[in-house]
Amino acid sequence: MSKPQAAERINDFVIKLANVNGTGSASANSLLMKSIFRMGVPVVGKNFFPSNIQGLPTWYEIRLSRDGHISRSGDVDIMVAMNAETYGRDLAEVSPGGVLIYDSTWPRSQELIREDVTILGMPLAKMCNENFDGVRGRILMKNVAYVGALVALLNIELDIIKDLLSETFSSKPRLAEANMKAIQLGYDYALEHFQCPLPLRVSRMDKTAGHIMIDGNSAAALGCLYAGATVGAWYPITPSTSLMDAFRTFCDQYRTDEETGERRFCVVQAEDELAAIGMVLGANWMGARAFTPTSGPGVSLMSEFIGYGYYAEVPAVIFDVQRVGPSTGMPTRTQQCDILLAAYCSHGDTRHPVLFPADPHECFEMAVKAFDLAERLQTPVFVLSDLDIGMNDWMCPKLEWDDAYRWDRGKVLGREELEKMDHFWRYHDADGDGIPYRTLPGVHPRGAYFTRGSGHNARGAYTEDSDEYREVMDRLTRKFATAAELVPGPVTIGNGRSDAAVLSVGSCDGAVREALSILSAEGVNLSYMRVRAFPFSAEVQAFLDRHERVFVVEQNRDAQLRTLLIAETRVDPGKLVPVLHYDGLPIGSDCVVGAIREAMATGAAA
Amino acid sequence: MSKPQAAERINDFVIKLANVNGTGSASANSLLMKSIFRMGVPVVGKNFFPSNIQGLPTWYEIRLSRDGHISRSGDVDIMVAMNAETYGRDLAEVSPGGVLIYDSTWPRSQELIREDVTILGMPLAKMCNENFDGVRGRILMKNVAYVGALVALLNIELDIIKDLLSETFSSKPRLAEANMKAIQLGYDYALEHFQCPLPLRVSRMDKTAGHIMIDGNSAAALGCLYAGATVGAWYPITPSTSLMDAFRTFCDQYRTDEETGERRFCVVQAEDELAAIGMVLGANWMGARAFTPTSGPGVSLMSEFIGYGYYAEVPAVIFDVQRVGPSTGMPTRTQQCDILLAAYCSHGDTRHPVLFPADPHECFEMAVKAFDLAERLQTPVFVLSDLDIGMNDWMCPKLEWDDAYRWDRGKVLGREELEKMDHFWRYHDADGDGIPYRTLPGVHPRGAYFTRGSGHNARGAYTEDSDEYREVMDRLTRKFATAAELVPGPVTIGNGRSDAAVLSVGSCDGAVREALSILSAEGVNLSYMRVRAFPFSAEVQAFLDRHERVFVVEQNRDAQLRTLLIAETRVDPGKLVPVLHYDGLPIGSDCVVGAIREAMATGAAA
Amino acid sequence: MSYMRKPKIVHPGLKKNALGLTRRDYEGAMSTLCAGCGHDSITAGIIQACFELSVEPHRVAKVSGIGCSSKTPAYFLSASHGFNAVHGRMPAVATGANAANPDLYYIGVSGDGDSLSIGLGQFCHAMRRNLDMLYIIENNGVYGLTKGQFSASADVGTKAKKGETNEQPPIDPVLTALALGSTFVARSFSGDKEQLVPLIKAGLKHKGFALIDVLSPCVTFNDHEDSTKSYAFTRQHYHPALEADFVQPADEIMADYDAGAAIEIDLHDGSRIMLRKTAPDYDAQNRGLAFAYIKDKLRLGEYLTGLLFVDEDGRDMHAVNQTVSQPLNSLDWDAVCPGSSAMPGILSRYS
Amino acid sequence: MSYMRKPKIVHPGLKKNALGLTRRDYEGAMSTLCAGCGHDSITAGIIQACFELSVEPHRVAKVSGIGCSSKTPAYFLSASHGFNAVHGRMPAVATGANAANPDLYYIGVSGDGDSLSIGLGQFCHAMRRNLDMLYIIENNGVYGLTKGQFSASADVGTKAKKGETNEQPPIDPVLTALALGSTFVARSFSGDKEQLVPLIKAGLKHKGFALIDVLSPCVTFNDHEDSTKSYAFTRQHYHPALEADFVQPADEIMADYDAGAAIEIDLHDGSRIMLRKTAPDYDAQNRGLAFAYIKDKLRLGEYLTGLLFVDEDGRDMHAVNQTVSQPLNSLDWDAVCPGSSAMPGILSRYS
Ligand SMILES: Cc1ncc(C[n+]2csc(CCOP(=O)(O)OP(=O)(O)O)c2C)c(N)n1
Ligand SMILES: Cc1ncc(C[n+]2csc(CCOP(=O)(O)OP(=O)(O)O)c2C)c(N)n1
Ligand code: SF4
Ligand code: SF4
Ligand SMILES: [Mg+2]
Ligand SMILES: [Mg+2]
Repeated sequence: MSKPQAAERINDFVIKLANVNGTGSASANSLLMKSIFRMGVPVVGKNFFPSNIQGLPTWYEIRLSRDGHISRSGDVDIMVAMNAETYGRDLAEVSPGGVLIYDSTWPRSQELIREDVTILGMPLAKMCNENFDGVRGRILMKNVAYVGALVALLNIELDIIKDLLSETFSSKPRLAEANMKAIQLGYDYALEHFQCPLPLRVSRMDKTAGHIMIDGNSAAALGCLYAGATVGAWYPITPSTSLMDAFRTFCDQYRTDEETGERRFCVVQAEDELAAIGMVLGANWMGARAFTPTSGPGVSLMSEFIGYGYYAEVPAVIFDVQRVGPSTGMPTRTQQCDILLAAYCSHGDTRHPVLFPADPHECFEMAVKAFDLAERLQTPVFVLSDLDIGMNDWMCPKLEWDDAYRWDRGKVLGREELEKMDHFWRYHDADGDGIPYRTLPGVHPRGAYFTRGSGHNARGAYTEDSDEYREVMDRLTRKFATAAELVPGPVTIGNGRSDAAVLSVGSCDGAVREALSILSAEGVNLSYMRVRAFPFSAEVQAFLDRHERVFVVEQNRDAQLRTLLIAETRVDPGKLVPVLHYDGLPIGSDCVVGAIREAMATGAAA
Repeated sequence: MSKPQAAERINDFVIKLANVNGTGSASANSLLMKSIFRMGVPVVGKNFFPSNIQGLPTWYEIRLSRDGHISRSGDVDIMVAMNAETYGRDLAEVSPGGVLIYDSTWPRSQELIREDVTILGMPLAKMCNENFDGVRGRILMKNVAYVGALVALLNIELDIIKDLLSETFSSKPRLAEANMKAIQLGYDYALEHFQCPLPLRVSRMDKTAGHIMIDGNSAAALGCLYAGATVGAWYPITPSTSLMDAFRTFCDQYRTDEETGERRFCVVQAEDELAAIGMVLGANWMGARAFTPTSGPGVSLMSEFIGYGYYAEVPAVIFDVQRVGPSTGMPTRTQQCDILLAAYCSHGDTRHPVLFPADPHECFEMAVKAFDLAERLQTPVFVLSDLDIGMNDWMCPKLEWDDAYRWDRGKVLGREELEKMDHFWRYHDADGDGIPYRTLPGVHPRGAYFTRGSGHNARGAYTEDSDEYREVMDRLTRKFATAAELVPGPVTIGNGRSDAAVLSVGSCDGAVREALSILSAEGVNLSYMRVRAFPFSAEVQAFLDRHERVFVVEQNRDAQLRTLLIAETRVDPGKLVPVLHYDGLPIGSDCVVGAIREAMATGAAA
Repeated sequence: MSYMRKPKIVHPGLKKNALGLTRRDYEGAMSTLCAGCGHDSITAGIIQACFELSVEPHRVAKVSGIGCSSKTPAYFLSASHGFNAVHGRMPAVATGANAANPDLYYIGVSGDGDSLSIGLGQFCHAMRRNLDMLYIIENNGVYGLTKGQFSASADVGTKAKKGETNEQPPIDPVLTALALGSTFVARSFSGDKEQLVPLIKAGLKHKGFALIDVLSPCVTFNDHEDSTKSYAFTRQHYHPALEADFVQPADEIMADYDAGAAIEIDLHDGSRIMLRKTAPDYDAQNRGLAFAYIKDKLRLGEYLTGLLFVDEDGRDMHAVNQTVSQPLNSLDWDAVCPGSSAMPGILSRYS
Repeated sequence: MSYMRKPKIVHPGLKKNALGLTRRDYEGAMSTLCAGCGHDSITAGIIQACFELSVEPHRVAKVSGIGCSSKTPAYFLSASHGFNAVHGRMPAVATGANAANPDLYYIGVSGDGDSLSIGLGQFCHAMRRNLDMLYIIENNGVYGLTKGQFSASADVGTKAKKGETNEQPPIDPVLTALALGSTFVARSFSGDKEQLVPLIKAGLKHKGFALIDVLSPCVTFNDHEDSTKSYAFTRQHYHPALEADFVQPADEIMADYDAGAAIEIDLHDGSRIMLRKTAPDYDAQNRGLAFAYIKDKLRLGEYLTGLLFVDEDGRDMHAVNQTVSQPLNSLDWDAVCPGSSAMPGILSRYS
């Protein structure tokens, strides 16, 4: 097969694996990615899976980036095409000079050939049928075998794979062995039949030391564990489900008495999202840290109760792992489409603090922060993650924990304080920061009050009086101003030119950073701000003021972050140029570069 | 009693009646207002009632305005203080020179006296106890008796009262008699003991001819009747409940076969608001015009389904009769606090047409329009009324109906059309206006498709493909642009100065108009635009462009209309000065005048 | 009760309970319900029961939804915290609160609209979880607060104030509770303090979910005996919103009858209901047979009252979860945060 | 069937029904469920029943919620309109659709998560209204689509793929339906076509709400016989999201047994359920006794299958509402708009 040979590219290419879901491919692909990570090479994996359980196409994309870029590049250099149904489009997607590997057990249609792609066939099914027994093993091991081939083709160290397998199957050495056998099968076949390694290959670096590969949902769950959350209530919904699964797993290990089996946590699988948020409010009212993970449809259903939390001032932490909307949308695709919903959720005048993590590391930190804010501010706080962050494995600096940290329970009056008081007024602004004092049930009769979502006055009593009503509402406005000082501030990079800059949020970060470095190489140096919370800190206004034109990069159709910026700052909307990506795949740097290049070329602000 | 005598004021003052709810006072007060209306005098009645059923303070405010002003003036010229519990504050509220009437059966505290108010006592309870039997009659007739006194004091024609009573109790002449007897009791007592008429009094005019006194909910219900809505689904919630009550009453009369009793409508009392909107979507999917009336909490609960309607493109009409939020708030007070919620309701990128009636007359017209829009645009449409419009009686021009009107069912393919087609693609933009064609179940197998809220392509098939997903979302953006051309345009008044103008919405209209005439008398002439729908028509942008500063008057804390304007037009936000009223009482002209005077005095835009 | 530093000045002759508190210490704010509303009688029953049980008031958590009935927690136990949730969602709040601290007495008060319409799902799931709480439905067959629409428990043939007749078969909370696994199911009547107070006490003491369906007449929206109804009815030209404009002052309806006996109760609207107390030999342990028997009586137009089913062996939510005995809301920092030392172990699986 | 202008080319030997249609005319799109999923067997049952009843496909309206089960209406009757609602809210959509046009056959397909958790309230209220529809719960005791959490119908002691054991007592749709007033209550098993197809036909023909609870094993998330489970279990270092990464290809589970008899069915996870068919002398007319009997059998670990209760005299939503017989969605303009001539009469009360 004499094909145009790809130029040598070390540690800087994309492998895409096309599979059928339910065949065990995700585990195999994850093994491959992990092994590259252990080679010290920065890597990122994106899983594109269907909203069903078995039998539909699924893809896994692994990008190796020596420079540490974490967004999608838009290219596919090596395609492992295991799904006959999508073979045609998978082949078409390979970049010129790339490589395609397929299962040659069955003949491949002659039409599906490309001159500019190296096509490597290996009889995976046949090999596995010969070497393994049982349907299960045969299906599973096909995937492991192609990983073995890639190990050879990419020059990955076989020992790393061995280690990974024995760690993974530590309690079942027989399974480790079977897997290793499959690896070896693929490895040997590749060595024997193909020219190994490929010009695209892996070479040891030391860029992953001090890093981990973790998904945002696990990291957020760890944050909940460390923040001392004890009650979790939820209703399963993709892509948030793994957050509660992880929390439960961590708690089983770190919050369960080894002798008695007693649990220092309580996870309630609610009957729906309305119930889940009600439980969270009830538990927080009782003084436990409680949270719920959900996604867009769940937030819609929680709307009424979230307004209750705002007005009755009950803490709550809500993780919205965003997926593609509107409606039930595309549950297994990513978007940042609940920004406005989170900020203004519920009827009436309401507004909620929202944290925007950009990666799993921030999921961890912001989860902890969210509980502190919720209790300090006595209000529901959103952590707005997304499917890309939540369900994909990201390379991040190791999570660290400062043992000096203590939870901020906010203004809670205890028994002694109540004993000394003549009266307790629940909604009185004693400190002028808009934040009243609260009491917990069961502590002291003098702390008793009736929490309600209907009209109440500063003393906590029922009211229908105009002035009393307004007094509380105005204090809530002041409280929100206080919130702006407490939430995490934005991250700003660079002293770029003042005529233009970029502002973005959450999981766009990687794409924007890569885009900036590409543009910078072209001589276009732009400053960049990533907002990390709503309400916006003062720096956000200053950044907007400093620039004539700001590209607002976000992953939704309606420019929701841009809307929030113009609604909540004094910026001239004409300055804000929307850069939108909303097709459900994680945004790539190409989208950002393209939009900015074009706009800079045409000159004046849109 | 020599008190400072009020200057003579004909047909231009405010009567406030302070009662205990559950005593029958509302009926009596309504009788009083109706009689003034029949004297040809413009009048408006506002009912301030508690969120309970019996025993709490309730007020009714009647403003007579020879000039036809319909908002609250902020004054109280005559107070009828029937509630001992609120006597003190009721007295305090009377404007200097005003009159207070109270029940002198029991002694009144000496402290509760004001030198600048004429205080008239009449032993109402005593009189009624002597003249009527039974608890019920005695309580009820007290109210009727003070109406009798007011008839004498204000110089209302007794015959008008007589007519009203005999019309009201047409089928129970005995009750008409009893009521008339009570009127006469009060009337005679007043003539005998007080100087009648007062300087504040009523005199016949001819300004109410061609007008009716109607509440917005009844008018909206009439709109639903005339628009041919056949399915109504709802869950009771103040202040929307009377809309469905009225619809049912109208349908009982105009949609029920006299012989068989068969009904050409179906009203379903749903188990909650989630079910109500689901029923509305189901019925509209089937091709019936269906609607639901609700208020803020209900819309929150409907959020998920409303996003479904947007994305799956199912018509629906939702009346949101706004009350005070957030949360359960003050259910019997008014606000315009669901503007943002209605515009962007649900997770994901969603946006909905919203109509903003300013009075019952527009409730009628816009109800009809809403069904046309919903079917033409195949999307949920909000009619955003409020408690003030919905539950108070407003003087409006008589409703008219054009028999040439026919409902616009939008793009629905029937059996013949389907017979001729090769295929039917549900979400295909055949006409370039963003609006696809739909079919109804049960008509033809070729029209069959699967309506879903999950990802679908232009053909109506399930998809998780990025391009197919985006194609539909982009068409929805185009459809919304089409909506801007179809919705009712704004109402604009005057060629005022270009440095400043006023923009407002809905039930603020009366207060703004009165404020403009007051300001005009002071030499400040401002143009005024009332927006009547979202998305905003092109005129709105033009109006904003034409003025240097625009006061945006609305009844909520967070300036929601202003936010929507800056989010959805190209206006410079600095131009838009918020004028906010959000204490739960209907906005009065004083609030508008005050804010504008102050801003005009301080000069530059805020 | 070290808290009671400034004891209310109480009549020295007032009866005291084991805590030295009087019945007045269990009262709340003044009721704003209609005079004669059955709900107020239930409030009195709760006060009585808590007083007699010598419950520490601040160790009670009161929860409710929205409705006339749901307002009543403000009218008892003013020294207890209360949570007046959104409409129909009290069970979820109670679940979360109980998850955080099961050591309090939970008293939930709801209406038939609140629990059987909008809140039916949550009501059923709280029973399924055997949440340890007393759950009282103040059942009047109407939506009182929104002025008299039929609720899901309205009997077929009931007439509304506006004259409509309900034609839809009712949802019976007792049958529902039996089907959904409630471990304590009782029915009573607001005017029968003799029966109600002991049931409330038993419900409070029951470990698990205790439902008491209390028939509780709405004086206002069942207020349409002939003369009345015609009054409301003939005011054709008034708006529906005025329908509750007049509320006839009424007296509480009382009932007093013996075990096994039946009694007919006249309601304010002139209609009657028939109550029958369970006989002493009634078997409250068999869910299936209880259902069949109660259903049978309902067919005859009789509401069986008393403790209808009880199962003291059900495991509550915490037993199922194996929660530690110390309430979660009182765990201290070290008990919940694994600290930096645990981090390497956790992270090992991510590298 | 004038519509069928371009008839599909069908094998001439294929059996035709009274409309001249073959079974293929009742099929839908290709299923995307796991191989061997019980839900696919139910789909086949619906196709068979509609074919045998000679229902005109376009006179059927298919409604569902969200879940693997709720996807299935796409897999039968492609010539029928379908409405795939949001999760748990299909009954409301069906109610509105039926209000607008009761002349179609309504087939609702739901899951145990969809109907017994998030949708429990709507499910119950549709029964209360005696909505004229066939309502099938494809009951597998798990949330299939979200990867195997226990649903509210999971039996105590069931093990999840992840190894957890369910400890919460289940909600039984049949007992619930009996308590909530459903007029047709049946249970069957996805693999028992002999029993299922006639029940579907009977349910379609029933005037009112017909519930069929069909036990329908999930091959994927009950897929944890020993060897398997240990495989999943030992991959400790993988993320939970990968738990359904591998799905063992499986065969449909079949059942065939006689009236009155019991049969033990082996499920994919190695557990068993016991089904018992109602005996020929079973009395399906007494709601209370049916409840007691079914409950009793459940206590013995037996699921009673067959038509368990039926009441043909219940009035459906339209009978209660007295709706005109012509469907509301087909009324013409003059039948709904009173026109200008009615206006003066209407306005008289407002002046
Ligand atoms: C989401 C929502 N929908 C509707 C309402 C209006 N609402 C208030 S109370 C009530 C019904 C109360 O009925 P019930 O629970 O039987 O209590 P009752 O007043 O009869 O004691 C309704 C519908 C509301 N507050 N919130
Ligand atoms: C509002 C909302 N919450 C959660 C989900 C996620 N979700 C999809 S299907 C499902 C459960 C389905 O279970 P079941 O009805 O039993 O169907 P099965 O897949 O078992 O057939 C859940 C929780 C959703 N789509 N919408
Ligand atoms: S309306 Fe009925 S339920 Fe409400 S307080 Fe009055 S009597 Fe009681
Ligand atoms: S996951 Fe279970 S329920 Fe879903 S398709 Fe697969 S076998 Fe069926
Ligand atoms: Mg009630
Ligand atoms: Mg299921």
